[in-house]
Amino acid sequence: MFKKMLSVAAATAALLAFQPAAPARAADSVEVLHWWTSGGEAAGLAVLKKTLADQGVEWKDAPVAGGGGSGAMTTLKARMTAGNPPTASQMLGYAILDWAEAGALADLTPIAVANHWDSAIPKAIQKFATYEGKWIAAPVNVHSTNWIWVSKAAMDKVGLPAPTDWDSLIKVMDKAKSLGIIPLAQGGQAWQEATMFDSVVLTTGGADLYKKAMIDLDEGALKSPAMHTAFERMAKLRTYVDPNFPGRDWNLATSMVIKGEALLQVMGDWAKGEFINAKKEPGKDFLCFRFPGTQGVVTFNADQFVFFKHGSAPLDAGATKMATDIETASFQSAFNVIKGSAPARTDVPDTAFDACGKKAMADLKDAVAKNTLLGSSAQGYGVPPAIQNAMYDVITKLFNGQLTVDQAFAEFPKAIAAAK
Amino acid sequence: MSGRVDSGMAGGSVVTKIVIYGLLLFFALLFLTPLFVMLVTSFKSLDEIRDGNMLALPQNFTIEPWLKAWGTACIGLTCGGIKGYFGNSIEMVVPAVTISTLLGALNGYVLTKWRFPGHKMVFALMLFACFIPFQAVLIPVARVLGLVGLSGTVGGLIVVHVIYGLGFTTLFFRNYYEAFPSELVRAAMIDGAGFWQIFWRILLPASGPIIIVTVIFQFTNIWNDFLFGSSFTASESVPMTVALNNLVNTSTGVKEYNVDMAAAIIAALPTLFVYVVAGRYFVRGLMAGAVKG
Amino acid sequence: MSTTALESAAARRAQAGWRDRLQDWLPRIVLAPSFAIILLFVYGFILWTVYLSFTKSKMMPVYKLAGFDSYERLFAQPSWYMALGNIAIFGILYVGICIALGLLLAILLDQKIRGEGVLRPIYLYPMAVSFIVTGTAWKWFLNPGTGLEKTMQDWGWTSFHFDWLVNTDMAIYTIVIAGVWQAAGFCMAMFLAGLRGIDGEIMKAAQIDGASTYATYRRIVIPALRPVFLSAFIVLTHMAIKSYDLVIALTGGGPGNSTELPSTFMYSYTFTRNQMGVGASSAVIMLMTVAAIIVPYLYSELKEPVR
Amino acid sequence: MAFLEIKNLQKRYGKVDVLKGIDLDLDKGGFLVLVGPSGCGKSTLLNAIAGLETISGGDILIDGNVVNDLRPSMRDIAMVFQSYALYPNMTVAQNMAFGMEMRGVPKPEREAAVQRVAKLLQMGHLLERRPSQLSGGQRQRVAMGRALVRDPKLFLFDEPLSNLDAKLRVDMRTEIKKLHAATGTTIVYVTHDQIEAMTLATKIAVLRDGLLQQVGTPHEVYNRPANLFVAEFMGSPSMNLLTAKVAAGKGGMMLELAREHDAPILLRVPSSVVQTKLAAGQEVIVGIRPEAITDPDGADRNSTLVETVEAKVEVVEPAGSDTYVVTHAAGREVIARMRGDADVRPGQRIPFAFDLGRAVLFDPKTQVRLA
Repeated sequence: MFKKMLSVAAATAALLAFQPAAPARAADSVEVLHWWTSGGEAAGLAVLKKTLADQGVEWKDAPVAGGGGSGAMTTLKARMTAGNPPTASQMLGYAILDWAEAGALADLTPIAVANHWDSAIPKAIQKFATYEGKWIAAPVNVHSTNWIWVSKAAMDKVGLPAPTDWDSLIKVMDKAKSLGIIPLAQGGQAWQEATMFDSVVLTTGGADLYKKAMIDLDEGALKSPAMHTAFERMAKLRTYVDPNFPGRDWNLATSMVIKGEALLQVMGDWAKGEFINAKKEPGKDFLCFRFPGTQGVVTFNADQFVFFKHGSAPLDAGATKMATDIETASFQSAFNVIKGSAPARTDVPDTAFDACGKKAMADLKDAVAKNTLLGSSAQGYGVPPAIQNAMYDVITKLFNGQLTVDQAFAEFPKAIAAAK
Repeated sequence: MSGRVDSGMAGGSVVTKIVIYGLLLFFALLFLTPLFVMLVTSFKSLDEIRDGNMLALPQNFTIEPWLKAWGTACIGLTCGGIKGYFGNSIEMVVPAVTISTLLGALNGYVLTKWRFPGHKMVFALMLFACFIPFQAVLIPVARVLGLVGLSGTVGGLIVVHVIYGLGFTTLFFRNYYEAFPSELVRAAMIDGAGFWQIFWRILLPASGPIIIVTVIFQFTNIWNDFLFGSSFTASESVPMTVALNNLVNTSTGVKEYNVDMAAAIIAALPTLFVYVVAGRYFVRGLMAGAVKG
Repeated sequence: MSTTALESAAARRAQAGWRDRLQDWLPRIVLAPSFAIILLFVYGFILWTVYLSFTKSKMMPVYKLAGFDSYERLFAQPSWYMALGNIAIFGILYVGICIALGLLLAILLDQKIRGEGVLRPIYLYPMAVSFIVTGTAWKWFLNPGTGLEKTMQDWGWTSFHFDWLVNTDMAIYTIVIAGVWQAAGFCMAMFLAGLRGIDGEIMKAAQIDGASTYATYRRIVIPALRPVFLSAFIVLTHMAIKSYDLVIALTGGGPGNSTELPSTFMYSYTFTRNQMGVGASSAVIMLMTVAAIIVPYLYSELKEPVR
Repeated sequence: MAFLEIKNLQKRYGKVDVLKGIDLDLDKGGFLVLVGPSGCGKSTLLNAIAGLETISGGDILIDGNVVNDLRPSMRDIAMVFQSYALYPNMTVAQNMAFGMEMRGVPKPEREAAVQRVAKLLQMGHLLERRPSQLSGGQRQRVAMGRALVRDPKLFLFDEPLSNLDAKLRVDMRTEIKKLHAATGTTIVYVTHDQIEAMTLATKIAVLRDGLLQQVGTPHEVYNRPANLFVAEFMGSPSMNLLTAKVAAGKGGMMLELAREHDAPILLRVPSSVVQTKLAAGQEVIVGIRPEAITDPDGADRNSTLVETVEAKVEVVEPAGSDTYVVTHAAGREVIARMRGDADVRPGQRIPFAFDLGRAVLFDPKTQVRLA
């Protein structure tokens, strides 16, 4: 009896002590955590899957959709804690740096050096793909968020030239309002309102103010009169939105523009997919402009892939192939044509892209040259998540009438400070 | 035992009847509206959804969304619809429900028929476990699963569901067995039955109603769980809800509402089936003990 | 008389062999794994959370104590107060209305109704359906532009207004509506079970005593349902506290932060905002609140004299 | 040696003493009835014998073996419960065979035993039914069958008839009595019904608050109750207990019972008491059963101690075979049992015959019977 108990105890101890070593996975398979589960994004990723399959690498899909990746990040945390991370994960902005700081990410520098990532990928994006001089992420694309999407039919009715600055935007929207068209189709979720706020700050104070206030969180800039103006303009924009916007998904707002119920929507370039899906043609049925007054500047959101360390073993063959493939021109082109974004590499030929895509790529190059490629704070490329969400809190409360302009202006720096 | 007031209604006045049926039907319609919306939407084309009234019947009736949801919709990069995930969910739900119900029954049995000093404290501690928010335990659970090598497996998910279901299953069975005559247990003891024989031969065969309640409760909760399912499974073994979530949630893609709705209804069919078929026994089971304080 | 069939008295069974002693300990051995696991997975992790709430954990747990920093941050968040206020409104209305509606439906269904077999599952089914998608249907239904308001106005009732979903002051009530829809049927089932368990003769006696139907229910039936009220209260409270899907699917916490609940707050701080310490402190406050509600109930269960 | 021996048995629940040192024995083939008001500890005592309750002190011996620490199944006993405790999911036959099954008795043997007992109890036609399909009486029969089928050393009955209606109860009582006579089994039987106790027992043990009050044959307990409690508890209507004063009279000591608005009743000292132990002026309680107070015609002609006293009738309760007549003495109601056809009306003054040969005296202080 006693012996038996001893052996049971020993077995239990052995079980508890068992530390899963690097899970034995075939060298030629990759498990990828991502939140691209539908439509164009999944189709884009399928290109990568196929590319890898051709090289004999099996793709194990681990999608967790929802909340702009927050579901996937929760899953990642759980799996990381359990000591069972996937091979690679889609990741955005500051989260990459946080994971790098935690020492969880594999070093991609050898691959990057061999494939000249350094020269091809814009510095602004590299800031989020490197940590302490090492490459830790492979950027896939650049989404630009300071776009407006306009219904051609509604614009024709309005009969005014395309807006190029704040005042002309207001004129256009006033005209639309008088014609009974909803001037601004807006989705009612904090991230959408914040995305618009990025553009409003840009158009109000230019790249300089945006950089200082929304990225560097400079106290002086945050409390500057220009920021007050930005909040005033946010409140002004609110008056052009129909009353039923709260909670509305972005694609429903897009569909208002598609149907001509609404004049325009402020949204990232992924909105294009909705138009294409509704069989609308750029230039003929809908128009895409930079947010008036932000021409020459690109606020971006770049999807990247990170690879996880598994013990002290070097990156295995499958992961190496995947990281390499992501940064090939052919994949970047094929993927982004489908996804509607611009390639993260600026040396990819634009031949396969449509009009809006070509424009996006040209704008990107231009912004890189002018050093006006800026991370979108609303998309997690300006500030860490805690601050990003603190900003959301104030912006959404202002836009939903829970705060006045003055209150929001006063609250904004406070909320940011509290989240630091 | 129903028909309580009809003697009081003195032949059942027509007005009272109308009020009763009116109220019941009113609420029934109210309760059915979301299901109705989901159903009609699932038979519409996307254009019709975009343009039309959500309550309107489909003008161009199509079962395309259902076929797509079942067999061809893309969930992540695998475009096989949600049919493949039924297996995963069932593989997880059946053992989890069985084990948690059985353990609940055993716990209830011990806590009522084999009491020991401190049994009430033990029960109270187990009951309070029902109230723990799952978000708060996600990280440590992941750690423990990782330590015992169950991370990312269906087994791990089953273990987690069993653990966090124990509070309720124990509560249900304890309340049921509390009312179960102890004389039967005594009789069995004199007849020479031991701990296990009494449980298997006497109590468990008499536990039909409460087993139904517990199974329904656990089945619904576990089938519909998303948080644990998405956190503790790896790629191929994700349960239905995670697949459904991947299908309906999109960050920068097009929402196919008709397919979403069809998929949601398909995903809910097992639980709907359980409620509709076992509903009568559900009330009977609750009556038999679960509602006692 | 004790209901205990056989109290343990291992010591007194000295002459019996170890087999007998094992028999005596068997019940406890059977219960032990469940109990041990609960101790670890519930109470161990509660302690872990409490510990974490005194650290500055951000993305992942760190174990360096930092005093009340997290709590100070927590109570400096306006949205935390919003969440607390909302759980009070939501909790009271949700539990109250579910119980009231559940009781009403149960009483109505208990009147020898034709088609009870059809109606009952209709009231019950919402419990069976995941809110991940039902939420979308509700969102359309409650949105003035697509749902009830539009439908009513299309049908000619142009003055009809129902814009709670998009109204920061009223949005929390739409969460209540959807929550009640989901859980009222379950309450109904519990009350129906309770009603069926009441001795019919008591009702007859009351009616012979001249009590009206209303008085019979109010004075006789409802008091007899007290245990059901308690059970329903426990089940609903636990659901109210855990409500998460509901808010995410319906409003995502908005408009603004007007439908923030502690559960969404906790999730967002722990996982989205990478302020795990603050998330843990909110979880601790939540657990303390739950304990304040549940422990008195458990205590009343416990102090019931040994029969 | 006695078949069942209980020595100084004690049982405590926490601080509450339920059994405070019980000594009892029963011979093989005996029928011991434990009787007493609810809460007296009789069921606890039975459960202790069964092994369903552990004991806090003392010993229990069955057939010479100490069984204190044996589990119920090892004591070779069978028990019939108040609620019958039939397993609802088994047929009658399965119910009866369960105990043997648990003991590993081979199937053919089990079936034979079930058939034998079913025949004995005339319930062969019930064997395939489930308990829910049986009437109360049938269930009771099955419960007995289940006990009988195992042929144990000792049968325990825990108020087995209390859930039956009056007529069935009488029938089953007779049935049990016949069964006991036919099988010669040893039985311990708990009831709160003293008539059951009287009719069934070969030995009655009266319990109160965890203490034995009296153990004896039904005749002893009924006619020579050890104390006031037993006197009042046994018998229905219960014994008249009247306070009296001892007075010196012509032929020795007399008992004087005061009456309102009437002369005191003077009675001779009952034959159960030694006269010389009484002192004049001493207070005693006279216990006399209603059947010992009759109309003069109905008095026992063999008794030498019949006293006739006139008293006013207050209430008359005809009960068919008898008529109970109520009068007043010593500040209490006195019930007399007269013939069924006695022509008595309230308000009449009639003679009452007191048969002091069947009366007993108690000490009011100690409550113990005087001898």
